[in-house]
Amino acid sequence: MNHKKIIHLTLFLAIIASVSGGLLSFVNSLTAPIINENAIAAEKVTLKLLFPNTDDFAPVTDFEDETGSILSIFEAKGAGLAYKVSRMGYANPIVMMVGISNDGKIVGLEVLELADTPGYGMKVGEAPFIDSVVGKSTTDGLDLISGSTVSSTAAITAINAARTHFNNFKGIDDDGSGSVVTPPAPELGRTILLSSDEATSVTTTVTNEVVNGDEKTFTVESNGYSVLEGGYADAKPNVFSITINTVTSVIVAIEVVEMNDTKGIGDKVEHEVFLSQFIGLELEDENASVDIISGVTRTSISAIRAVMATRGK
Amino acid sequence: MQFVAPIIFLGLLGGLYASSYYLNLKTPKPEGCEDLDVSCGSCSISSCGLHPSNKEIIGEVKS
Amino acid sequence: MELFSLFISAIFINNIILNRFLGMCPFMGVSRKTSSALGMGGAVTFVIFFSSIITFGLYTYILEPFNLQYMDLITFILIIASFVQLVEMIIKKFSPSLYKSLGIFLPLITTNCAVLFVALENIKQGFNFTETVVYALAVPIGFTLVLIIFSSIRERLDIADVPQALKGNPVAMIVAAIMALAFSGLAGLV
Amino acid sequence: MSLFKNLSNGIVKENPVFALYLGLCSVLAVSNSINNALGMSVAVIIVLTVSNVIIAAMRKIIPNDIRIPVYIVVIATLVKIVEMLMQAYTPELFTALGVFIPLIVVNCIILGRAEAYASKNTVGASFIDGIGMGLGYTAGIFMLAAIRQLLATGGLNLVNPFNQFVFFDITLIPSEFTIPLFAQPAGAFITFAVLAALLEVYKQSGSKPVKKGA
Repeated sequence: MNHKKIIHLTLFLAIIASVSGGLLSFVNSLTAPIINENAIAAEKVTLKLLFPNTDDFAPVTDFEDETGSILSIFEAKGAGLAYKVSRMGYANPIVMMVGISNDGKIVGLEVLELADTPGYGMKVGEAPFIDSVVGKSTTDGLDLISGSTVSSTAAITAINAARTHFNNFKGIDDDGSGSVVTPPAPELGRTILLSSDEATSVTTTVTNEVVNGDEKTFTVESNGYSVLEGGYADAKPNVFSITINTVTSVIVAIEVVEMNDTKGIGDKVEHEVFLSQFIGLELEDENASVDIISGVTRTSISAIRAVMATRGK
Repeated sequence: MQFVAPIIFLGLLGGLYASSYYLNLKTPKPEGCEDLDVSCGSCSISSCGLHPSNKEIIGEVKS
Repeated sequence: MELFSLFISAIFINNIILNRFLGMCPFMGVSRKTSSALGMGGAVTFVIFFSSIITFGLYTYILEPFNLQYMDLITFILIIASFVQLVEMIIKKFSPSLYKSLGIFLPLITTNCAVLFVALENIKQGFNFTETVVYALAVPIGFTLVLIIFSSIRERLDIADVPQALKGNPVAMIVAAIMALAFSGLAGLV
Repeated sequence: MSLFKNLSNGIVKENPVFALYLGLCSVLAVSNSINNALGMSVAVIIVLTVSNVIIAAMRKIIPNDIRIPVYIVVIATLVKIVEMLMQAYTPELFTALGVFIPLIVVNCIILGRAEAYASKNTVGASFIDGIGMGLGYTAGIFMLAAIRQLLATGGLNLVNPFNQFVFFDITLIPSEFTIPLFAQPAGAFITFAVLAALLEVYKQSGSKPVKKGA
């Protein structure tokens, strides 16, 4: 293998390649601006929806985003920033455009691509969710949609990615409360009479009583889902702390001390939308009733049993 | 200038490809593998190294 | 979780041959015998895996910082081709047995659509490094899987009495159609 | 050989798609609508003819040992230029064709013709051959796309990629009789198999090679 030949060949192709490199960069310098304009023109329709009274938009090219959800950023001159964000939803990626005004308010949310399970995932594209986001500041909490947690978490993570960038970009310090995702209010389902046998049939033990004035606070252990249904070896009952006014036998307060049922489902009982129903109910009243959380029957009933265990004590 | 970077970069890559192609062409096949038949049918991708039309360059290697 | 679903979907759901039609050229040509199909699969897996890593690194550390994204196509082609040539040379020099099983397929892979596709797709999808590695492993596995199944069917086809006009490639296409139907049934997997 | 014979030969007898099984990757994938098919064909014809001309012009100086690398570099450059132009001037078509434009580089037709024809013939002949093969590719992919789109969506439409002007949009089959399978991969394989078989029957029947596609 003579070396002269190799050098000749290598040089030959090197020259051809560099000529093609020059040609490519030349053509690129011609077409790049047009492609850029196309990119903005395509987005312009959505950008105009977010910032109706601005028509001067410029792409922001270099930005840091470790979540990888920000596809592109456009600056609406004098009005704010628009983020094209995308996250993997339940089945397909969700692509949205979030508009944030200069004073840190979300002015608009346009869903560009959404193909998740109809009825659940699609809620992200419907008005209630969008209205719950629009108007919020860049540090407020955002509410998930109960029932389509996967898609709405994806949507909210994408929106938060845009907001975190906006905050660093504008130097707003986010005290972290914003990115806390508040759990959604659970939907209430069947109504159950406190005195119904369903509520009183299972043994519930009062483990502690504290008296102060005419109020008594009971600590009650009541078997929930994991003991009755789950049947795991180490299943433990849920522990509630219930305060009753002994004179009027009206429930003054109720609180979950220890939740041992399945995470994500059982702990919905801790939501004040469910617990608040007990306050003011009169233990002896035959038709006092409470709506249990749909899909969380066993744990809700364990709360009712705990309350009924304090009767007559 | 923005034209210089691609020219140098591609020149290097082109040279790398040419030299590796040539070197590979000239390394003889291990003995006993000369007449390996890949049993790929009469496909007409003439750019593929195994195509009959390219057989004669590889043949040179034996010299 | 996302990595796993990416892995499964690249193998079964958008399988590179049956769903994206890539790698058809070797698919029609090589799959006469299962042994050669296996060899081809192994070679493609090796090439796609390493060339994806090299092209990903090159794109992120050279093309992007110097704003040369428009040079992606020619750079990838040259890198993949040089890589295949170097690998073939090394295999020729050092391991005849490996050459017998894998090396002979390498000339075919340089101009294979699948290899370039994976390199371009890693950039287009904006994968990070781990996703690139997972994708670059899953796609060739899908390729090899379909190739092996196809070659075992094709061995029987040669002895079956196929109408004159359909002999050879047309009937292979029909087999591929049936396999595509079967694979599309897996769509709801992930 | 008369130029006409060469041209018709490229379209019928040696149709790159159905006879030589070249360029299958793009043909099957892009043949879901005639717009995409024609867009792809124009891109392939441009790249094919220009690369044939360049390679034919340089055939004397290209060292024989590195023929294929030179072809690959030339074709890759041309494809990227066509891709950039399409991205700038026909964005919709560009997004529709997606990854299959860069994949023209590894399209077996272009590299094959460069290797088999352009490197041995004059520039003029290579140009004609490029057109012939390109039209063969167009005939192949157009037929496939027409059948698939017709069966899958029941209608055909042609849109000018530059200004979205709709040439025609006809529906021949009422929508409840359409077979969506033909939009999916399995349909593409079946249609291709049937057309390839028909070409086989036609060739074996030995009749005069009347130009079929035109």
